Amino acid sequence: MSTSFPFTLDGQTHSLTIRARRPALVVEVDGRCYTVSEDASGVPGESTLLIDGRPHRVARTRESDRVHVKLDRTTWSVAYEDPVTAAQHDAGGDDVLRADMPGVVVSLNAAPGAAVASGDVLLVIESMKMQINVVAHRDGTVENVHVEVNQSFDKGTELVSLHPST
Amino acid sequence: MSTSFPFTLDGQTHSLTIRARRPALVVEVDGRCYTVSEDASGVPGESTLLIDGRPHRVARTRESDRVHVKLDRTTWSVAYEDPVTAAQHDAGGDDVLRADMPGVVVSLNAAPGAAVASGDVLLVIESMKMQINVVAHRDGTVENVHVEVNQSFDKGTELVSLHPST
Amino acid sequence: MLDSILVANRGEIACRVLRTARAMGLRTVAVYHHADRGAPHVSLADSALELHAEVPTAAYLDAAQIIAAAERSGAASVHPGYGFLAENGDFAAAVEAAGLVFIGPQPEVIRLMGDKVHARAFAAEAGVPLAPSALMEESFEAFLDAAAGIGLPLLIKAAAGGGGKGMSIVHDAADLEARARTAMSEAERYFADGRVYAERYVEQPRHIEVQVLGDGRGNVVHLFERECSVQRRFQKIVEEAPAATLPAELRARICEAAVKLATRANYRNAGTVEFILAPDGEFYFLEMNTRLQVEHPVTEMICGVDLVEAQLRLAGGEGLPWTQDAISVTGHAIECRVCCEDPARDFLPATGRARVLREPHGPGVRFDGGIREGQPITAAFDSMIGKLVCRGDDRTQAIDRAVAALGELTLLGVDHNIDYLARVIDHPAFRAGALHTGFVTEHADTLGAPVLDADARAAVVIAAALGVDDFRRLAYDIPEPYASIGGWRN
Amino acid sequence: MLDSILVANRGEIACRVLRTARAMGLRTVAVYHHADRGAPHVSLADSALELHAEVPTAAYLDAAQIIAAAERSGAASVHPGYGFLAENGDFAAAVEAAGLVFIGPQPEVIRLMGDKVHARAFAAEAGVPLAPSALMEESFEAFLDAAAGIGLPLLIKAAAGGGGKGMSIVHDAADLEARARTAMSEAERYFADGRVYAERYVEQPRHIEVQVLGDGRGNVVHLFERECSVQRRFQKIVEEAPAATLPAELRARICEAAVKLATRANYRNAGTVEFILAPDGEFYFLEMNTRLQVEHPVTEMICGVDLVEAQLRLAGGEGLPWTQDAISVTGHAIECRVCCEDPARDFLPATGRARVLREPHGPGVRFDGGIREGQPITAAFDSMIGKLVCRGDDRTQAIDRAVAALGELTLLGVDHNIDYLARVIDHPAFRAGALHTGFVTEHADTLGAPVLDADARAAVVIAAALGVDDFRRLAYDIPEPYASIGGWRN
Repeated sequence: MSTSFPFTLDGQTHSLTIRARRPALVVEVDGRCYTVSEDASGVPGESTLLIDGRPHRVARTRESDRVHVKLDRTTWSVAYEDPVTAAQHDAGGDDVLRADMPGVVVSLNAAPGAAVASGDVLLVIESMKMQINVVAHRDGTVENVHVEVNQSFDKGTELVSLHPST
Repeated sequence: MSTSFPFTLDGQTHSLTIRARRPALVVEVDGRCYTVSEDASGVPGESTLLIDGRPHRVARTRESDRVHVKLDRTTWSVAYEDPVTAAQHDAGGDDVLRADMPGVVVSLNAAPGAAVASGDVLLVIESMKMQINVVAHRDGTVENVHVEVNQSFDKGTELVSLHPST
Repeated sequence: MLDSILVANRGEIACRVLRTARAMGLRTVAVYHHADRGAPHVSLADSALELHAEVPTAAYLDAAQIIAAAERSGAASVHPGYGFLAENGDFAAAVEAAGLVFIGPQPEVIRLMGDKVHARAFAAEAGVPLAPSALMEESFEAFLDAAAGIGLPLLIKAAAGGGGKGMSIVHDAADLEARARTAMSEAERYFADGRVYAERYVEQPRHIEVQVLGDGRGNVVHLFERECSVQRRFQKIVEEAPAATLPAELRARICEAAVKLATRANYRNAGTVEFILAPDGEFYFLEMNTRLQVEHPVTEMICGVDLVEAQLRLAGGEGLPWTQDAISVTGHAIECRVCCEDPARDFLPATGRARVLREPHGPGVRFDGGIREGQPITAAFDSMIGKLVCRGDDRTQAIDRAVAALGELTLLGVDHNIDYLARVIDHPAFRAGALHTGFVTEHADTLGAPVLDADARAAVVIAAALGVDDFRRLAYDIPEPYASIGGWRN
Repeated sequence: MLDSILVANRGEIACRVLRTARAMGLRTVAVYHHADRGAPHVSLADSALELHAEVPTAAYLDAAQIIAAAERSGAASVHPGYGFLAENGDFAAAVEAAGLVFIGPQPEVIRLMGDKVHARAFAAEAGVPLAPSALMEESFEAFLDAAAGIGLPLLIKAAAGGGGKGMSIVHDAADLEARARTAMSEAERYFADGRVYAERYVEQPRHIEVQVLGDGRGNVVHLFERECSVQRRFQKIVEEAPAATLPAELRARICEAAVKLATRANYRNAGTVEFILAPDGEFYFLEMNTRLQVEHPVTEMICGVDLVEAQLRLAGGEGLPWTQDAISVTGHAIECRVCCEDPARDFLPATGRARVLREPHGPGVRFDGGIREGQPITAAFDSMIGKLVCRGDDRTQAIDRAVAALGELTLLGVDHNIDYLARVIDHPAFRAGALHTGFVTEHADTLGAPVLDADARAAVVIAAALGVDDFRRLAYDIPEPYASIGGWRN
């Protein structure tokens, strides 16, 4: 319960910690506690957020290590790097995209040499009768595509590798 | 290559067969052949469709056994029942939703007794670091939810059952 | 000037009122039932309070909860929109008793106009023309005699009525008694008030109404007329301003009659006086609606005004925003009500989900929407999900723009009347202005969906087939992107 | 009357032209580069043809491919929009040589006005006031002498220029020669024409321009003026009509000068004559743009006209749609250019993806958009992705509506100037009408993003944190719906 999450706004990093979940959510930001409740509007990414009883309109979308937020009438971009991603970054581990479960390749959307942006669909795989988009986790250039259309693969198979970050 | 697909528009069923794929797609509808090419616009569900060289604007969305289409400036709803679904319907087999791969339950959105509509999210599972929505394949009432939040499951596990169709 | 407002409504009218209030700098509060938690009006307000009720509509009819919400949120005023509590005099009185400003007329004026029998008597005293009629004052038998004396055909209406409920047309004297009894029982059931009255039924009538604004101190202006003759099931679906064709002298007399009635009622805020116009040029008082109408945007477009702003200024005590001389008409405007219903099955309301929604844009095009892509369309609320309003330099341009915008408006996942509306306004009789309230019945045979030839049907089913993965894979080796991922966003 | 049209452009202006053409019943053809295949203008046309080019902008600059596409699609006319080939006289000539109608002025008029030196001479002959200037006619040395003789500060401009390129202000005589050489080399690079000229730099100038329409047979009308004084990097970001403050007599003289120039040029179709207005009330010819301007909607809103419709009618040979007397101004309109850029870093263009896009609606609100939710924003094209245009009964109401609509407009996934635009038009100096082209520089210290206190910063990071699944799961046991599914639709 006392994990601390770092969020960076305009170059200044704030530390968020969840202090209570019942009866109400309490989030500590830089040592000050705020009571938070959220009424998800039913529209993905939109909600009414109550902070210490004050309502705020929120629209947001996450893009790899950033969360874009419209809070009331202003827009913000907040950086967040989760510990796993951070570790991968440190190890250069996000250059290779691996399958975490078996499946079959439905289509390939990126060829070696292609410039891709974070969030771009690199390939579509099928599993559980569902097509799942496999997306780039960062901007970069495709180094290699290790699978072909209709190819089955096992968990752990390398799917696509991006050029190491420069 | 000669599988025939039945599509029903305003009560009248048309039989579609793919007659050629190269150099151009040729689709036979009720015995007449049409040359078809499609330029996916990049927006999901939208395209320019060329039939015998004539361009049409298309927006469409599939909802279980129907495809809703806006073709140029008019709206249509076309029925299609794929062979697997049809067989399941005959066997009552779509009353039970099973996992096709292992995973863990992230959240449950439907409780026994809840009325659900085709397309409603019944539960969210996680696999391959992705949350995947498991949706109702038909309108109905939830009979039983066989899993709990955070529960891991194997392929083939019963997740949710709907009341048998009446 | 008001500094804050609670909008006691939902859907497009809540959005529309909230937008003007925001532009005027007011703090805005929305209310919503759980079923509407994802609705656009909830997002548009500075804050939103949930109303609790088993049945969704009951939430928006719960005066006590709404007033409590206004007090809790500190809102200084309440706008009722249309429908729900908009013409409930007790609600208006309760809002005022709570020390809040009700954005609408005085409670007693709402009650007067809500009772059709009293409203008719009041109109008669004001010198406004009425169709020959019979009231049920003494006995049922005396009413039948008096009604028979008017001559056929006859219209029987509920005294407390509205929306076509308890209404019946009598063409044959033999049916009179039975129809009257049915109307009384319907009136009792819908309005808890069994009183009915009969009036001469005008054949091929046109519906003409006049927008008025009053300051509650005896000053009234009108903003000219609207024509709402195209109706289905006694409800308007296409409205326009000014009327399709109306001699200047007749327009002046109709507008004058409306002002006379509103002035006599010492009318406050926005209201509409409705008339029936007979083919012979005679016009008769129908009723007065003591609220903003659904079709108010056509007046806004031709007069260049914002009626909600006028309402808020009047409610804030600023007095009438314009003198009569300052109000003039430029161009023509048409509104089409976009409803989830099946025109081929007697306009039966439809349910589903707005899986794809693309709103039209462009010069002279205004779309007052009330739903969001992805939102379920249930039977809980009215089937109208938005209004397309188009302005043109003249009627033809307004129609042309509306036809093009209806072609652009895309709603997939629920049956709707978008294509039907395009056929109505593009119909030669509509373009010629040959309107009356039976328009859609008269032209039913030429307003149906076009019969497609084999090639056109093939185009539709091919377009559909390419949305089915099994077919698509066989055709291209590529499934539809996103198509099989769960949720509504295909 | 034209029966079909190819729109040789992309983005918001292609959408805007296509919508009017559709409403007028024309068959419409779009062209697009592969990078734009999902763009809205492609969907709006009856058909769309792909243009092939390595570099996306090159496709829209490829006159031969565009004319071939028009011929292939059977389109009878070509609308160039603005930018790209809109002011390329050779393109206009090639369109006409192919037997198609070019929707714009005569090729020779485009060429005349495109050469700033010739245009100035032509304006002088027409009796339109010019700022004192020096041309490079004989030697570079003679030009430097003449320029020095005008007095400081000086503006050096490219003869073939536009968009601020090759432009430079000289405050110090010692800089003159170096600046002139730099301008010449920039002009050579951008326009393949190294000619430059110098003119007196008016301090605190206002940018006033006049919309004109001509029939090419000597008849010209004006549709009053627009003010475009709020600029960054020599490019307009906020425009309005009528001008913020302008004495009636001065307005009349400026409009008259514009008509005089256009009449002398025997101007055909829509054009704009731009002037610099000095604080002392003197005004000087700047240039004439021989096309539809980005900011044309503010004129449409106050004059109640559709300028694209007027263009199509003129191109179809119908003559001027209005006499000068029939054109009048009602209300006030403001346009804000929505750009993907970072106002905090000198308006550096930004790239990304429009992951969430919610367009504003409401009375008096028009959003001319050119992108779709999900669309990538690349460096390939201009950073402007749409225009918010608001009308009001007066300037204050237009500003109020625009501020509210900017608050409603939501674009997430790429940096943009939406909040900045709201701060500009809500600034006391803007509201007071104290405008000049240095406005954003003068008020830079009060136009920055607001400094948030600790609680406000906490609200932002809490709102963001709840969009991160790890945090959310710890807080609620429920992840954000849809958030982790691939693709742009979070």
